[in-house]
Amino acid sequence: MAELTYRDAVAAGIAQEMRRDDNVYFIGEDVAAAGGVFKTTGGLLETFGPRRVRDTPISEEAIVGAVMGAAMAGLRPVGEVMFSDFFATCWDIVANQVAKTRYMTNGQVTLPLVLRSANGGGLRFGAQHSQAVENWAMAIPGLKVVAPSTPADVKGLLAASIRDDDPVVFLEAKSLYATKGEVPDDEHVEPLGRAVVHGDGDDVVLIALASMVPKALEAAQRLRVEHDIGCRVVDLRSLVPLDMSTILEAVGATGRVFTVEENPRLCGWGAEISSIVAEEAFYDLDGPIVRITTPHVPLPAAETLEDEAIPSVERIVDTVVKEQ
Amino acid sequence: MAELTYRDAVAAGIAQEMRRDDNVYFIGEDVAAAGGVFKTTGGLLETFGPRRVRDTPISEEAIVGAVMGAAMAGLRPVGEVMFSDFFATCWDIVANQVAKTRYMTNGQVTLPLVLRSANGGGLRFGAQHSQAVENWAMAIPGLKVVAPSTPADVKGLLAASIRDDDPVVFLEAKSLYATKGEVPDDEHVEPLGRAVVHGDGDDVVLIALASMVPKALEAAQRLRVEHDIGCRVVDLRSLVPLDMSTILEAVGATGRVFTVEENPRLCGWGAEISSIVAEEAFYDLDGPIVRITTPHVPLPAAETLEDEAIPSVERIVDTVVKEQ
Amino acid sequence: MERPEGWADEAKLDETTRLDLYRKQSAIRQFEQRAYDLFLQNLVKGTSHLSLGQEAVAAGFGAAMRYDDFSFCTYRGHAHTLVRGASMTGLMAELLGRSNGILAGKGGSMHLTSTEHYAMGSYAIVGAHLPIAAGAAWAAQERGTGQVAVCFFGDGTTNIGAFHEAINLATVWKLPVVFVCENNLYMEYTPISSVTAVEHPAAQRAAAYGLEPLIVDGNDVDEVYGIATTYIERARAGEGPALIEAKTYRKGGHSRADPAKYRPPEEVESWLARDPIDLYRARLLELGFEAAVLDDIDAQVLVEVNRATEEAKAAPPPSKDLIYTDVWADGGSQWRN
Amino acid sequence: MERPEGWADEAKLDETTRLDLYRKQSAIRQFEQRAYDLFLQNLVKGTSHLSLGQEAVAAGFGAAMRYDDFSFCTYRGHAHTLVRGASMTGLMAELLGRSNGILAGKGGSMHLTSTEHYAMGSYAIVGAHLPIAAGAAWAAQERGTGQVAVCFFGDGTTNIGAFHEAINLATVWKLPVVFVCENNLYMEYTPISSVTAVEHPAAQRAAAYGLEPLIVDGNDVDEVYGIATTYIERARAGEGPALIEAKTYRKGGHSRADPAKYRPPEEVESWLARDPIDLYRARLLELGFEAAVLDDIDAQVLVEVNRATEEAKAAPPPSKDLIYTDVWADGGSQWRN
Ligand SMILES: Cc1ncc(C[n+]2csc(CCOP(=O)(O)OP(=O)(O)O)c2C)c(N)n1
Ligand SMILES: Cc1ncc(C[n+]2csc(CCOP(=O)(O)OP(=O)(O)O)c2C)c(N)n1
Ligand SMILES: [Mg+2]
Ligand SMILES: [Mg+2]
Repeated sequence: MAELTYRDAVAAGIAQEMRRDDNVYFIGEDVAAAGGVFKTTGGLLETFGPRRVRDTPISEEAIVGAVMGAAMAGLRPVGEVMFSDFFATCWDIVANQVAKTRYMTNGQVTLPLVLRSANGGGLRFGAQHSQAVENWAMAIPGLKVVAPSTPADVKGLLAASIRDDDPVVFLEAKSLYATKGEVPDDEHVEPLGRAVVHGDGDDVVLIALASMVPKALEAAQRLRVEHDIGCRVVDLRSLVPLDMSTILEAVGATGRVFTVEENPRLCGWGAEISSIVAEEAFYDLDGPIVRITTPHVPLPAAETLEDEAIPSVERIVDTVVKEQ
Repeated sequence: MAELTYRDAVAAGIAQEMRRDDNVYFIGEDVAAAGGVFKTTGGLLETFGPRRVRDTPISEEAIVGAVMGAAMAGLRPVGEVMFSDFFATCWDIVANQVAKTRYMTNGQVTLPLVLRSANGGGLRFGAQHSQAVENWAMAIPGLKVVAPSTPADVKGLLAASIRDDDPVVFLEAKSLYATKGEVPDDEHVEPLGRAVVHGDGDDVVLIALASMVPKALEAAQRLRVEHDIGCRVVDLRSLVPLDMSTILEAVGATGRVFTVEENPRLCGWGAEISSIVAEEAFYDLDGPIVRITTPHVPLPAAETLEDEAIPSVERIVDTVVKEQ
Repeated sequence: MERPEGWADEAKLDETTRLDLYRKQSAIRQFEQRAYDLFLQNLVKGTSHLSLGQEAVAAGFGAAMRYDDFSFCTYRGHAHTLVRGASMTGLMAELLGRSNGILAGKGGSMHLTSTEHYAMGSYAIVGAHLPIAAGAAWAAQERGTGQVAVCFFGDGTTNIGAFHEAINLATVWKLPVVFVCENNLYMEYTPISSVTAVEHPAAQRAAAYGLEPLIVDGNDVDEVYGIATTYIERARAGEGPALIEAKTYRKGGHSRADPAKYRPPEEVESWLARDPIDLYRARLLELGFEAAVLDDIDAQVLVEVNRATEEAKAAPPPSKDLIYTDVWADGGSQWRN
Repeated sequence: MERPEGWADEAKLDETTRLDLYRKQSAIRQFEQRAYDLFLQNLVKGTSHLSLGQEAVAAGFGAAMRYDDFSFCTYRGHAHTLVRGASMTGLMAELLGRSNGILAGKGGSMHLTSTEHYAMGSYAIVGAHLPIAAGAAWAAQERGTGQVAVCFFGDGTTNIGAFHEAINLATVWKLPVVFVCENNLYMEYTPISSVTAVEHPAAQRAAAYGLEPLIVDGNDVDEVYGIATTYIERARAGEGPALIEAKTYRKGGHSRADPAKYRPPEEVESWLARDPIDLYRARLLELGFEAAVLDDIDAQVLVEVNRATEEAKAAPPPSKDLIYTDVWADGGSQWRN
């Protein structure tokens, strides 16, 4: 076990898989010589050479299209879309081509590919470089959607995503890049579709993803200590596949559900999970299901505004205290 | 009052506004000389001339970008995106530019524009020409989202969308183009954000949009006659603004909520409304909130498969009978 | 435009190749005429896009490709899929939405694919498949398979962003991909000239990517075969991509919904006079081929088309369970546990 | 490349224009140096993109534009917004995230806009603003206002699809828009030459849109002013769009995070020796302008920069209520009743 940053765990995950499988390739803008604008992929070019690790032009459709075509033709490519906001510039290739081709061809085409991207706010980058777009991807049948909250999960889930034979949108929380944690040195692969439950409080369950997990954990701690409210926190880790059985179990154990999500309010994963719970576990519920989200506005840039817009530990605590 | 098709009501709505306001322009692929590939805009070129009604190249980013730039600079343009699936090819301009610019500029920029598109399935066009993408648009703060179910609403809501000073994504249900209804001959404008309630059954409320409205109405009829279940049907008409007060009132009156939506299951508007109800009207509910949706798969092309995938009158009836 | 060195000389084409070119065109023609008949009988559901009149392009390239070269085409893709060897029954049945369709009815006429024959798919959103084809070429390059990707698209496609991104990437990475623009003068109903900054929408843009401007008579299958062979083999030899504009014309409308009234009658007439199959038949006869040999090919094709039609019509619609298959590589569609 | 007819002759520029060009460059330079200092003091939050070394492009075009011509630029847009007359305090305060920011802190450094000065925004996703600028030009054309849209972007932007779509549309519709590619040889950290099919990423693509290839020395403000005037006025006269490639270089990194170590030292040195402001000052002195006059301009600018800095630093952060304003034209953010 070594202590790695979330940032460094990205390169560690890719390197592990490139070493294991010669068909793993990695492309993107400024990813090779410069090691990525978030410095997540440093050293890969040096280790794996300029054929397997390549810089591209600023052509997101070409990047994702090339990754798709290569996956059809025998590679297992990883493409970087620098900021997840830029998925919008290649959404046709992602949502209409990558996601649908296996289905439309009745299984003739297999697309073992990963699209990595820096997701979410917190760096005061403004509305076009800070979006949490996990719900965009979740809304599209045919995409797996993974979003780790710890360095160990970055490595393990990225490895699993690369090994997966389906297209995976892998969203790294840019606000977590500098965070640190223990990461297994050895081969490390975490299966997709398993949520992790922290704590065993019986009062409420906080369901969170990626950047919201550390906040939910801190809120849970404060709720216990300051308000004597027992929480359990579900770290979803992937939205597709979705570990509903773990969620429903936690709902059953607590009866009160709070989702904590970074994306703007409407049609987020919180709404999806809330509505599944309202359909399937209605009689387990002791009260309303509450969603804590960024308000339905584009994200503002200034520090004070951004901090207020994105769910904070404070807001989670206050909401639970008030609603519970 | 004349009887018009849903298709013809499109041209009627645009013509009404072009006549009224010289700044209304209309562009898109094959919309002028050919009158649109769905024949929705026939006659506009002849009436308003080749400057105000123009064919474009196959360049969705340029179409939507031009509409946005023109709206900034004094026009009130309407752009057509031929099939709503193609929003993916210009999603950056729609979701990152059009939706966010007013907010980012602290209100300096006003964007009175409409993006019309043929939405949804039912014509056996396959997975890339049949998507119901209302949830894509609803998930983006800064977009209004309108989806009429009748010819009269096509005209009235399209007129209101054109007059609106905000960007509106106007989704026409292509499976309804051939349907007919009475449409006021005179100036006709329906305010955005008002749902319509049909019926006054006390047992369940069916919440539906666009193509699902006629199906919900027929299902309601059959539920009453065949199963003695009293329904009211809410035709949402717009997702943003959303008429939650009408919805909550109907929830209060019935206690059982069914949403009927065409988009694939995850993160649809049904999830959003269900989760709002589960949060705000929890104590009004007599049982689970049930979502009737297309399954979370790309839409298959063959008749039998498509008909089975999209919610049918049959499925609505069966679901209500079983769950109620 | 000068004929580049090495452009296969049509005068030298051997007999087998010539008959193959004839057969391929005949197959496309008869298949599509049948599809049209079935559409009139209301048996083809959804949309369909014929390339009647454009047969020489798919036939010429099809004959020039190695069996394992990748091909990518559009919704107007019956021809391009057929020439790779895909099952006629499978294709016909797909148009009819039957269980023995090549996609079991799940994809429909706009997504014909036969990976077994390296026909890597028909793409229905303009432009998307150009970068995808580049990606397949990239994989071939890296894996050293010697495969080339051939990517067909229309004139209208030259104005969408993906065209630009794909060709630039292909040149920079020197990918073995040949981009083929079938310039049939029209997008759906709008003439390409009315919305394009240059007269030759592909050829006059080649220089923007450091490529040669290449135009070929798309109604002359020998010419098409010649240029196809030349540039496919150059790509295979590691000399990078090409962009070829084939001038041609569709006899009918854009899709089944379109009577194509927007085209000037003289234009239509002059192109109908240059039907690629009539032209080729005349050339072959002139070169000494026997009419009976050609008739025999046509007859064989007809038998095949008849069989395909019967097999397709006889098959049931797809089972409803298929809705839930093959979203994922595990064969299913579960997104939750 | 030959100088086209009517290209304003720099030898004829009058004194006022020359001093204006000097002042504009000085203002950009001093504003950005201050922004950099404030960044080192950790007062600039988020990112920021300086155009130190590229001042001549924004200054030359800024001077050539009519007050009501529209300008569109990128995240690297301090310069282009300043030259239109936007408030220095407003710009500085926006970088600092203060309530008196030109966007009240809601947009941040990458979205500077001053519609009052027809500075129609800074766009942070590569390529998006090209079609938007074309749209503004379309409105000007239809409304007969005589306005021209000027759209600035980088070399890296020439490989994204929107570039292609926008320029084609602009040509076909003969829109009054001038596209200005500031070729500073790099995208973020990657040299443009390594990922682009042609050497001059804009100029060598002009022909793909029926436009002339135009390259200008982007470090010579007189040259920039000359070509800007020529093509803006041609556009205004109804002669359609232009695509101009200005060769230049940024002195520092792509953004605040970037020490720019990836550039060969000789390359950096040779460009630093061609600092546009040093060059211009030398030229003006040679032409007989007094050093004191230029120093005075610099001093006036410094006063302004100081005032802007103080006013920005003195202002409070924006009120949290602003989160909920101006999603909609009614001033609010309600999406439901
Ligand atoms: C992005 C996108 N925009 C619009 C369409 C609708 N559409 C389908 S085919 C077509 C015309 C394409 O013209 P061209 O590329 O010349 O091909 P052709 O049909 O002539 O073979 C259009 C506009 C589409 N499928 N995708
Ligand atoms: C679509 C898109 N892809 C990637 C980026 C990230 N990015 C921001 S600036 C930049 C480099 C742009 O280079 P260029 O156009 O030369 O402009 P310059 O920064 O040199 O002024 C990149 C890749 C982006 N903003 N948008
Ligand atoms: Mg065409
Ligand atoms: Mg640059």
